[in-house]
Amino acid sequence: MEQLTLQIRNMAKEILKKGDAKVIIGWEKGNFWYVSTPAFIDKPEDAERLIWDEYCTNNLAKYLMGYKDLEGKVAIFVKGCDARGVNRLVQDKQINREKVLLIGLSCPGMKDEKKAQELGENAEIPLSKKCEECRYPDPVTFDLFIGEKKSQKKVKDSKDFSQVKEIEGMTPDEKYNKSAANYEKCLRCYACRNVCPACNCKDCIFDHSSKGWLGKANTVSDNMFFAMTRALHVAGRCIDCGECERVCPVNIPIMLMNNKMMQDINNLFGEYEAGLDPEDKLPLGSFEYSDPEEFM
Amino acid sequence: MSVNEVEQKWEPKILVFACNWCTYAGADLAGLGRLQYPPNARILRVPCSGRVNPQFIIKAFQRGVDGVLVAGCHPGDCHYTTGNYFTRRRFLLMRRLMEYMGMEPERLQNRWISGSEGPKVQQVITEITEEIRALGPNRKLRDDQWNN
Amino acid sequence: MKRVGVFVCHCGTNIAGVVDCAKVAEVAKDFPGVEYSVDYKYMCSEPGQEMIKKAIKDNRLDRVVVASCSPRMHETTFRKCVEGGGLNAYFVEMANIREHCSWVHMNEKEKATEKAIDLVKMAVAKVIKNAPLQKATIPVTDRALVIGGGIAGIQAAIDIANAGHIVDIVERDPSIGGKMAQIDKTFPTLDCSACILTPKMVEASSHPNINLITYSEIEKVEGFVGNFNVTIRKKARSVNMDVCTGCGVCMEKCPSKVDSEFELAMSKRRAIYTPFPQAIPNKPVIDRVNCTYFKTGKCGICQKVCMAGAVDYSQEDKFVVTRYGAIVVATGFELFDYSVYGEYGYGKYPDVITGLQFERLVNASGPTMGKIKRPSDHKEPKNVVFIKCVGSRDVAKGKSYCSKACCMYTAKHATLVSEKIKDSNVYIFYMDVRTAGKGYDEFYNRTREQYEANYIRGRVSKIYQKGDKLIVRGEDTLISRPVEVEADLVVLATAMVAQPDAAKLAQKIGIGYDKDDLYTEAHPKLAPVETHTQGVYLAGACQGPKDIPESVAQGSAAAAKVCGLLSKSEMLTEPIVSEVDERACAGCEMCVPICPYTAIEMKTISERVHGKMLERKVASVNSGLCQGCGACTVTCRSAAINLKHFTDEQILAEVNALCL
Amino acid sequence: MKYAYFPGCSLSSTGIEYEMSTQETAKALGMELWEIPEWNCCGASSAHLTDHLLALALPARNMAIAEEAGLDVVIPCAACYARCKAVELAVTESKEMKASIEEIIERKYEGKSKARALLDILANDIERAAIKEKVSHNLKGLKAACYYGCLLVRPQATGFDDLEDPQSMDRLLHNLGAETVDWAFKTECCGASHPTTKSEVGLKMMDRILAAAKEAGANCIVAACPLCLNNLDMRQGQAEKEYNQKYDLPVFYFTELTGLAFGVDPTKLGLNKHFVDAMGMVNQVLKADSRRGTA
Repeated sequence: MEQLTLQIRNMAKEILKKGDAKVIIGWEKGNFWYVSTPAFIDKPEDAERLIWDEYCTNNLAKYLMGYKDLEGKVAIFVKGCDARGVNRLVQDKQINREKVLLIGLSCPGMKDEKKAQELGENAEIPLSKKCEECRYPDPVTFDLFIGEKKSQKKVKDSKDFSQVKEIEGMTPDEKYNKSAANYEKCLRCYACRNVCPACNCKDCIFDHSSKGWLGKANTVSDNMFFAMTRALHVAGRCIDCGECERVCPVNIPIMLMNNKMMQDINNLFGEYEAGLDPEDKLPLGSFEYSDPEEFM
Repeated sequence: MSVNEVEQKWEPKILVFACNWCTYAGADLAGLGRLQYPPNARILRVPCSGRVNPQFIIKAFQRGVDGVLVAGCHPGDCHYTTGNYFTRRRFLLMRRLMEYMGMEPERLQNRWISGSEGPKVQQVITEITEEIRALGPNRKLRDDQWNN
Repeated sequence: MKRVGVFVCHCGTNIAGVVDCAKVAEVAKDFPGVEYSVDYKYMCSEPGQEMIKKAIKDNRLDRVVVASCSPRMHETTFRKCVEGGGLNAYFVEMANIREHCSWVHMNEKEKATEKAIDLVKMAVAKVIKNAPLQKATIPVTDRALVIGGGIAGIQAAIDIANAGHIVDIVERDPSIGGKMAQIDKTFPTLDCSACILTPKMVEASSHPNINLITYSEIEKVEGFVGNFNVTIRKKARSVNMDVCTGCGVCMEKCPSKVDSEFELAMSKRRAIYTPFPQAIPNKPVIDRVNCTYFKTGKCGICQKVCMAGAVDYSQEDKFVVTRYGAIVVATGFELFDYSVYGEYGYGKYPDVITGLQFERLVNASGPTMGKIKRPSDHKEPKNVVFIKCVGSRDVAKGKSYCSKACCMYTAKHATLVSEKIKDSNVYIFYMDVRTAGKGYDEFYNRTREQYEANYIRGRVSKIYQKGDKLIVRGEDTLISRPVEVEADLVVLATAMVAQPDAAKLAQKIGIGYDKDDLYTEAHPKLAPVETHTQGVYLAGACQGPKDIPESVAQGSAAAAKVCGLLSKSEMLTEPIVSEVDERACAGCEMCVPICPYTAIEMKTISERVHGKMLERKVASVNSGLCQGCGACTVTCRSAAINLKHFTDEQILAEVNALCL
Repeated sequence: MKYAYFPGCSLSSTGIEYEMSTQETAKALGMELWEIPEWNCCGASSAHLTDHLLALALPARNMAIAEEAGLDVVIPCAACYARCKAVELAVTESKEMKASIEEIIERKYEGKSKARALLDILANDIERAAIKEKVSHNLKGLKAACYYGCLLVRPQATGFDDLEDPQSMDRLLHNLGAETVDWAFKTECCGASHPTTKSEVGLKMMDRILAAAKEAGANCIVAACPLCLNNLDMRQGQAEKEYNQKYDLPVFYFTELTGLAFGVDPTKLGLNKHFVDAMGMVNQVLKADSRRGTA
């Protein structure tokens, strides 16, 4: 990866020098060896800060929202999940594909920074959960590419819904106690929303207690309203990058909700994976006369 | 009064979202026909079942209803041509999500009821009321400040 | 704080007999916002309404709840009433405590009363959030457009014109008349089709209120009810209509001959032509694809021979934009292409023809001067086989529906054969005989008994050429025996299907169409000529297979609707429509495809952000098109699009009220 | 090209010429045919009239063995082909059916290994050029009525060509230099199962086909089904007697003609085993060709 890091820096320099883009979004080393954070480079000399290591976990796509009104292009380094995130924003008409320059990197799977923190530098660090389950380590869309186009990481040929099935097996009360326990912890810090490429509303309903959707008080009840509503809002749009769960400060298994939605959409309306093609019809933005009929 | 007295006095509270053109008219027809059914359902009129935002349902449970019925025109009969097809997709998903969170499936139901199906209104509301009564009061998703 | 008045109606004993109205009124006094509450025998009665108006004044009420019957019954009554009381018409809500309460809980007085109280509580909570709404008035352009110059379109145009409105008929062919012009005789009376059609064509063309725009097509339709802006493409005729006398010399002299569409390729026409002798307008057009001059630059004979100097090769397509108040779509049908049927020879046998071709064969002005001769060798056929339901009622290869007219025209064909060819034998393979209609079944019986047509119930499994005969093999399912007929001519009753470009036109206009591209009516029973787009109506076979009388009837029906609309210079629009909060709209366009009325379009707004002007796209609702279903509101995650009078806030208020 | 090969019962008995010519043709084209070890009868005609599940399970076993070997199955016999294709579709369309079949045959069959009719492969897979370059003896002079039989291209689901007017065999023969006639009986049933029990029905059906071929100006019939060929060839005499006609239409397998065109010795193709003399016409054609060659 060191080798690729050099290529990344050179390419970044080139792009900024040639003026192919005004800003470049990538990763740089954070304060700890197990943290790499998003970097925003607008001067060729700063390109030296860019790196590519096994902690470049952050999905960068969402940061494009900050450059919507920039004249000129933004260049952004994309792994599989970042690329799907970009497609999400393109499909939601939030960014113009012509105005972004995607530099593809096939992802070996990133390490779990929390584990790394516990185990220490010379231990064998496991992959982070989102990468464990990732099925698209290679960018599904890009303009330029650095390094091998095919990731060494082996991927499951179909998504694993076993955890969802596990819950579905429980009794209603078991289910409720589990979800209530999860969302008792929720601080409603909205980190999950802020990092999510599918949460790209200009004006989020959770920010207006006036509209009466959500009270100010932090109650399990309202937390669950928040959780379910968000699951419905990203249903059929979630690009499965797992960032929401990764950034949750109280470790709520948020993907359990999103995976449930994905599974049911596949079963009810046919296999669909968001973020692969921005031209797709959205499962909840369309219908088939032949949809399953349960209402009678 | 004591807790079990409360329990005894408890009556299921059921909220019905009815589309103006089919189900609401069907309920009117049930009235004209003097078709008797349990007085537990409260009908809320919306122009189309496609207007019913799943968020309303969660809110209703938070506020303390024991069951919700969302009803509209049969597929193909929608006054607005396609509204109910979107309803169908949304609620196929919504109901699964509710169950997944631990809500008993009987508590959120959907039906297609046309303007000519007065008897169906009677039958459906009777069924649902009994199902909910059998389940007992809903405490799930309940927001305690609305304790009644 | 709003000041709400609650008025509980006894409806005689209809409500009071079960619900304790006095109690309801009493309890309602304590609901938040309620200033005044009373019960009374008949709220809808004159004194009842006066009572409401008075209460509004005396108690300075600004919102009203009437607890009585279904709003579907009296909502308008009470809207007028509060308006009379000086409030906005939409400041009243009704609690339905009759149909939804007293009548359905007759034996549970106490619980019914509780329920009534809840319903009133919900209504109060909602009405407090009701915003004043105004019915907007939009101007109505007193001019109608009829698309399609077949019998349905002609009938619609004539009726509209007779009511004193201007009508334009746009017809894509060089002449009006449509399919009916090709038909020989009409069932069940057997009077000649042309004899009854041409007078109508003439009436249309000579009517002071009707303009024929032939050889033209619809390019674009914008706007909404009362104000459609339609772009019409006038194809280059290459003949100056104003100077052409229609003498026809050019047509005689034109050297290039091509298959005549009107005669279904059973005879030739020239490259400069009128489709048929009684064409209206009876002035030719040049078919540029086949014209030698346009192909090679040489020839020009027609121009030389034209005394009036009407031939003009330099003409180009013209686009005209006209504003219409209403549109009638009467684009008719096409015939099913039976070449998908291998068992009938994929259309490779010359003597297997369609019913419409047969019409031309028996027609006195047709290619054979009305003598029935088969295409291959022009011999008079003795054994004629008719096969019904070719493409109709066939889910596998054709359409699932019944084409309705075939049973009758096949019977008609059978009688014509036995009238014109003595010692001829007619065999008719059928699935069912469907002859519902005045005098229809009698006609069918005559065909069987008097004209001795052999009706064989069963499908044909194979047709093949043997010498100069066509062997038709099938099964007689009534005696379950295979049958084989040595036929000289086989006539297929091919299904009526939508025009190949029907869907394209529907999208231009913004009306619905079904899986077969037939246009969908607003309601199958109660709105059979309306579409879901206000101001657009349907007539004839473009909506579904029809025979002539039905098409004419629907044409007149559509005309009646149009007249109703155009009779006023202005129309009121329902104010219950969606509206967009531009500050909140992120422009994701999720709501756009959901709208069945294409009422939502994206528009660019510019706003000042950190001191610089920026442009962005937001959704905007065309209140002329929006019908207020609210489907869009649910697709909007940030609740930036809301439905007036049924806002999120109002519905939530009702939900909360129910539980408080 | 390696395929699993399912000859089916008749190819080692009444259809021996089909077997011989198939092997020779395959060899010439470099097709490797791996005969399915321990293959069992596909159950055609008898099984699917008695037990739907059995009728699928029988061919399923053969298909399963081929799938284990990772090969598609090539099948000359039309009846065998129809059955094998049927099971391939059955398991891909229904999980339940797949389960119950696998339970019976005690093997997995995913429907990954496809059933392919030999004619389909020769006519549609192999490049036109590849065939043409192998042709050493042009079959000019043959006016063939291509007879596909009733179940090679029917029903739509199992077929690989047009139901009423298939063209695959016609294309193949054109590449061999033969002419083909346009006639209406390509997929008409030859009544093969009737002559012994209801000869008046069976022979009539057959006579129709022969007559039509003659009328269309054919000088031979080319078949793709051992049962059809057997019927049209062996019983042609009976039909001629019954309806006092004279047809003498040799009936070939398309594989025999392909082999012939590729220069294989006629006896190696079993052309000498026919009831209606085939060798006569074969020799004519060969002579004509050599003459053209020398000229």
